[in-house]
Amino acid sequence: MSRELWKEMGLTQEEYTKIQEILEREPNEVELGMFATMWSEHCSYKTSKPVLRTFPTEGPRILQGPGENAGIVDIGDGQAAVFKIESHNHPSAIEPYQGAATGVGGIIRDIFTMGARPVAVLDSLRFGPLKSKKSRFLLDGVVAGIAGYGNCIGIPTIGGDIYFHPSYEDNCLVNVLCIGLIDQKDIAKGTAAGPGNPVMVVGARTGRDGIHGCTFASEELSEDSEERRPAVQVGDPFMEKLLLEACLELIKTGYVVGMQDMGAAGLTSSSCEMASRAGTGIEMDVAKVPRRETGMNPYEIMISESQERMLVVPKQGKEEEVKKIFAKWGLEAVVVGQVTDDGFMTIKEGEKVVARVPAKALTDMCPAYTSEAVEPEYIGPAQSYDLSTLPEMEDYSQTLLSLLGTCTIASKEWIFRQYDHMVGLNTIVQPGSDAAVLRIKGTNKALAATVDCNARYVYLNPYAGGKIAVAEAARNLVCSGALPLGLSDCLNFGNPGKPEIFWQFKEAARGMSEACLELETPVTGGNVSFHNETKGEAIYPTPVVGMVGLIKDLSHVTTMNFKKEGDIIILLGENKDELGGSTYISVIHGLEAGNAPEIDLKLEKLVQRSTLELIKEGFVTAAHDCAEGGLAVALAECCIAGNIGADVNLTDGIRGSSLLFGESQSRVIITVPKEKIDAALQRLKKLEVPYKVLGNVGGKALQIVGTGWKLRLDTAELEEKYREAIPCIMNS
Amino acid sequence: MFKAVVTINFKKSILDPQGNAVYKALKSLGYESVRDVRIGKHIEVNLDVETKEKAEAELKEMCDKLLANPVIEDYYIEVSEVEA
Amino acid sequence: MFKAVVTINFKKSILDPQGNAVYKALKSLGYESVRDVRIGKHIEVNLDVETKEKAEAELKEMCDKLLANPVIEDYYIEVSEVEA
Amino acid sequence: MRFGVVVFPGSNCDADCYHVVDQVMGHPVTYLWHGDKDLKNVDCIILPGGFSYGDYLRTGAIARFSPIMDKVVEFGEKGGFILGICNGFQILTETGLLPGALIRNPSLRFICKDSYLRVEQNETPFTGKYQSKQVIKVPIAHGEGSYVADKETLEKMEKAGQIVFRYSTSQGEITQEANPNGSARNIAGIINEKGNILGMMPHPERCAEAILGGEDGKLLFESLINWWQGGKA
Ligand SMILES: Nc1ncnc2c1ncn2[C@@H]1O[C@H](COP(=O)(O)OP(=O)(O)O)[C@@H](O)[C@H]1O
Ligand SMILES: [Mg+2]
Repeated sequence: MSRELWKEMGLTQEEYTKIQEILEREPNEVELGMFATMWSEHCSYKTSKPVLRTFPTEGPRILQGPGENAGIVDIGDGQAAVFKIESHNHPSAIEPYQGAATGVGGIIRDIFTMGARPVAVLDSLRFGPLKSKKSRFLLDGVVAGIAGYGNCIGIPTIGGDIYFHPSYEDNCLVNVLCIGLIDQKDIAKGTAAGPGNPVMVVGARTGRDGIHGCTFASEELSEDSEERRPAVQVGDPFMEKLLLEACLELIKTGYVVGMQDMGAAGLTSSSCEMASRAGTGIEMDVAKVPRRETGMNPYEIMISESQERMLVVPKQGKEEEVKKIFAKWGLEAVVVGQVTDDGFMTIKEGEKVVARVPAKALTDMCPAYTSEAVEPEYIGPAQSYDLSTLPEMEDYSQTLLSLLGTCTIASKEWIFRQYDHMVGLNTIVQPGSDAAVLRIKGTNKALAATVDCNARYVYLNPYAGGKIAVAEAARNLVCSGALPLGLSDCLNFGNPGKPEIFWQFKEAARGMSEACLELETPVTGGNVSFHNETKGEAIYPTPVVGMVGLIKDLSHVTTMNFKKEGDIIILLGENKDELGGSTYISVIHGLEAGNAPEIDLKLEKLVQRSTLELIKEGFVTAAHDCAEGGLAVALAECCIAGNIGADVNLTDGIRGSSLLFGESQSRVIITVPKEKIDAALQRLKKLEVPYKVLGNVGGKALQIVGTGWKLRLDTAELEEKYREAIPCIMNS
Repeated sequence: MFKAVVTINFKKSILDPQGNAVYKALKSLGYESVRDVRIGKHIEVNLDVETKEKAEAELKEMCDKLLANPVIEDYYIEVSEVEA
Repeated sequence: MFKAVVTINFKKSILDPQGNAVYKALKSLGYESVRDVRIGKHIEVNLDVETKEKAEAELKEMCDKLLANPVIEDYYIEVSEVEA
Repeated sequence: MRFGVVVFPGSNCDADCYHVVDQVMGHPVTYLWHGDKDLKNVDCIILPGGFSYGDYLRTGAIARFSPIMDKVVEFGEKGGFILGICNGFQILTETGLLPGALIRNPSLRFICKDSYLRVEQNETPFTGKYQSKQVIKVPIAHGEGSYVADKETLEKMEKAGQIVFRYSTSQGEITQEANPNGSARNIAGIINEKGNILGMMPHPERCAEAILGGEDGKLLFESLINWWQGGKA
């Protein structure tokens, strides 16, 4: 074996030695390729595993935690929600349309692999500022790609989030969450149990697509990456739609023992993971795998990442039934081997054995790395930056308009208008509110979903930022009337080999864990994307949180738009004199400094619980959390969405800028009808949650009066700023 | 005036979902003799430049920049002079 | 074996949205000399038939039936013999 | 009234149409598989939205050759009711049951949003329950919904009252700004001469329940059922 080969494949000396030990001989090329892909960071989580183990993953509603293709939470009545988030950052940076499209395809497969019907997609995006042509090109392509795939397959894209920041200029992030619905009795798993059962490849044919996609995802982007472009694949949403229908039809027959999609590392990962979970082995003949191209060798077949394929282990004797179902949908289903009891992956080409490796060696025996974690130097100075001396802006109205016109805050309509967010007839709260809401037909329940992460907070204080990401997601769900159930996270970071990056990673995870425990939202799965850096510059640490909640009664569904003249506006939570990490100091003062906002999880929980209680008791006509841009932006958003004004008095002893634009956590705005206000206030007192009556809904302007200052803007003006910002840039 | 015809196809190894679907449709319509279908783009650009060389150079640039996606596509340019 | 190249374009009377968009994009990239852009399809079909005439006839039929929509499109077929 | 919803490979609003007929209207409905040739005795066929055959080549082009389509065409020519929504409309134009064609939106982008339509023709089996010139709110969701036809055809349709819906402002004005996709004469939906085949880009099935934000689409189904039961348009 040439030294170069294992190196070229991205293995280290230590890993190579370990492979030799496991096999007690030299690996051949096919085996080496299988190890290299399975032991890549992307598949093995070799660096992140020790940290991920610290996440709370259990709870009364968790039916499936991390380890399967997707997590599952109990939503009552024998039903469950299946969900998972995935990144497709590197491919999207190189070919935005196809990169994003195949990212959508991949995560959808993870959901129907479990037997669930996918019912919604959410996308979490990060780009450089839109003044750069490259960022506009990427945004345009990524959104079109998500739309192209999701719309065609007929799964609504019901929400997402997006931030623009220079740290993403060369490393955009494209994370996609998919949610599915299932009857608990139909849950399928990715196991290859029962020696003698056949192993079948179904769906698209195998080509030389994305050879080494996962090793590619585990490297920094460089000029070289352009050379690696064949790693980018073209998605075929039509094929996936057929695959989806065929797989769901198959699951219903009860013939399926296990099923798994072929994602990164294709046939290799799907087969050895299924065998490893079941403690079995698999023997298969690559010559039987249907191919699209001629002359493919076993190595290429084993690691190809051609899309829209699945590996199915049906019960013995049901092969023909499986074929019949796939044929009905115009798809191929071919027996390529069978489950064995020897624990080995035995790969043949015809009669010849071309690889023989213990399944568990590929999935479990990759050396784990405990990286060193060192606090980066920027942290100290950033956190201790004195923001109290910032000049106070005189014209708060103008400041509010500037913030509303900042792409990160402005309306995301330009994006979600391109997504079919209605197909399926379930979307009862469309994109534009805090969380999207899907009814569950035939019940009186609904699901709410959101994705969130303010990476600036995480950059300034990973521990607090991690907590906030979880808390904000939960808060968004609560504002829609939902009880948060669990989350799937996508941890996007730089190169973990750098102690500073690893520190960010560890600290963020620590914060997330604490918040998960306190808010009772266990982690059901997720994804890690490292090496998001170019020329040594890492992205802001971005642990995206995708969270799903349950609305027990359709009457609890709540939206953020102010509804009725005279409704009383109440703020739950506390205003603080905090400007650290705010959009305000970034946009107005050009600063990325200060500490992240404080977060007290006990208070957070109390605010969330109180909000939900009041919603359930029928007091609340609108609810919205305070996020980027603070209280003023939150109020403006409620006015714009409701096309109505508001009169607000802010009389805290805090400077105007902090009061209006500070991003203190654990705050929610609600409105209550006038006739219910006394009872509502009593409830709030009883709940012992801090609150303030701010004013009332009405008129055609948003007016906020403080001590010695006043802000007043017509809702029409607010709306124009808010709506036009992104289209103005993108359509020019 | 020059007329440039640019033909853009997926690279050989790249999946062509459209071509595939049309191939199957033709087969099911009974065209047994069809062996392969690939679908690409045909772009006609009229250019008001002095020389054919200039037209070709500009077109190549346009392809690299905008018209084609070098990650997954190949292109082919043909320029001819036409009446203005 | 014959290889047929079918070029499908919008009829002159139909506004070509893609061509339009590309025209504008090229202009904004500074290609002042561009006069007109039309975008159509380029379809390659490999056919296993005996004669060129047969190939042409089959292709014409395929176009009329499926490949082109006569309401909005014109097509043009070119057939050449290739190695099997 | 018995409905049949055709399922093509790639249809994705089939279940939505089924749901509305079954759960909202309470009428019998069945799926019609593209590979079958049996119309199962239905009284109205719905060609649903989606991306039949991925919309590869041209929208609706390949679907038109499904075995069931021969029967659908025959059914339509004999006067059976056919409702083509979105992709279904595109398929109807490909078969020639309806004139014209649908091409890409000038923005080249997919558009999903509520649109306002003015009911231009309420003397059809599909629109009898609407007022003439009533403005209704119905969502669109398509990338290729720009209606084109030659001038002669357009004139003929105008004269014969075949233009059923036009994109309008919320006040019912027919303006360029109200036209989301560059359709000729703001056309959103048309009917054949006989009046039994309706094609439209907007999705009435997406606004047949209040919880989804509106019920304007429900009237279309009600009109049809009413007509069938012998009520007048
Ligand atoms: N990339 C996106 N795709 C789809 N919808 C988006 C996207 N980004 C934002 N949205 C939608 O816009 C609304 C506002 O988003 P955001 O500003 O992130 O809200 P919040 O701060 O409450 O989380 C949400 O309804 C969200 O789902
Ligand atoms: Mg929010």
